[in-house]
Amino acid sequence: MTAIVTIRVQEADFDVAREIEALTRGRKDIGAVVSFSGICRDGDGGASLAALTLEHYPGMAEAEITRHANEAMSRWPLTGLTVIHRVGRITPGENIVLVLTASQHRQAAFQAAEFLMDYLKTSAPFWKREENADGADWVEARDRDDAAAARWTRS
Amino acid sequence: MTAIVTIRVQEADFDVAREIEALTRGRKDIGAVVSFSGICRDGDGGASLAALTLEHYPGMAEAEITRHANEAMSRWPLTGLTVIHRVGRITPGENIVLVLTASQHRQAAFQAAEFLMDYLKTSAPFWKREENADGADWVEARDRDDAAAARWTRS
Amino acid sequence: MKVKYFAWVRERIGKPEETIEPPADVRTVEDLIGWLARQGETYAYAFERPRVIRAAIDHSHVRPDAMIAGAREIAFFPPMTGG
Amino acid sequence: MKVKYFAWVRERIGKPEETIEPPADVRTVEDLIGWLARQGETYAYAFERPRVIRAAIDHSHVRPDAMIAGAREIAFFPPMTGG
Repeated sequence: MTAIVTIRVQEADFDVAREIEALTRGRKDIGAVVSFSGICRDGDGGASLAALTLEHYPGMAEAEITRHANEAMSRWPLTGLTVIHRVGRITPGENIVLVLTASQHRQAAFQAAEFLMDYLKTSAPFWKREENADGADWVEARDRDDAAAARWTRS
Repeated sequence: MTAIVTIRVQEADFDVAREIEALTRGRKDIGAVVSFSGICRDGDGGASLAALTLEHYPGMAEAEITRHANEAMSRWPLTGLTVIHRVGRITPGENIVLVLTASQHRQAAFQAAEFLMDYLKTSAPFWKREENADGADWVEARDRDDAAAARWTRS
Repeated sequence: MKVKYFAWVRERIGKPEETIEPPADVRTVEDLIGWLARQGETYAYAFERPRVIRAAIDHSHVRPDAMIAGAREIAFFPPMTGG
Repeated sequence: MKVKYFAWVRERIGKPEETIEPPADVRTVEDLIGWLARQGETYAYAFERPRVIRAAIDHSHVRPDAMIAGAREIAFFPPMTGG
């Protein structure tokens, strides 16, 4: 059976259950499905967040996610994966990103999902701008995201 | 806000979307939700699997999952977690187990979900019996599951 | 003392639980497995590989050297295969 | 050659894209950042910390020493913060 790879950049929200269904429907060779939902949360302690605005580089965003999806497929025995990244204005409590991985075995599904999230954070061309009571500002990249992505580098 | 911990052993199937909703409804402090669905799959290459029958030790199963849920809550900053383990007869393609973890940060959610799955595999009192065309037999425990669980032992 | 059996231990013994009264010199889980294995053919078959058998006292996993005094419920079963 | 800008690079320059014709001695991405930074105040502001700027040629990440010859589209942006 062929692997199912779905990659979408969209303004609309996603439905985790429907995406899991699309990845597993009619199949009996899948033992593990991992989903990661990244959700917009209110600020850490400080000023309350009104919303995030997600900007992306159309064309490159899809290309970069596809490259990493292909790498995940080559590194782990996956039966399929789904990446959906939202763009536009997103308020606290709303979904930002979905990564789904399906495999015969749980370790492959977990590792591929973590790999994809680490790379989305550091390598896919998306930028977050935060709006709060004081105005709006671009989110700074975090060193720990680079460190998380670096652990997947093959020596 | 208090953490939400849900643990169920049941014959009925579960609905991932509804369980995610129960863990996240009305909250704005959650940045990451990881779900793991363990699914009954057809045999590996050999004889086709007709069904699994899951037996458990009532009372101890819930107690053992609760113990590990509490350990996960103490090791990672989770806003909630859900573990649902089905029992009874389950056919290929059907769900067996669900682990959901919610946290501010993705690493905590991923690690806690893997920890819970590794312990469910090796420590929660459930036993699988496989039915196929040749009859039925109990599934043997796998060394690699013990190895996966051992990595969480604190020295 | 109530004893419970699960999975193939239960199938081999032919019952899911029973009440037993082992003699006073049966002090540990390991002693109890040895004593049970001498209670007939079905028990000998269930406990033929004592190292494979796992035990729990009052819903907690215990090692073979755990003392059984005061236990309300002891369970014997094969390695777990849930998840 | 088409150039695109994203996030605060775009905001500082004040436009999302433009077509440029750098001189022949502008050979690498690093050269191009230096040349753009001299095209006016808004450019100087956008590229004031050249080490922070990331670049892509034809939708692939590239390093500052990448040659720009043959590029159809070059993009400049801050470190990414998606996911």
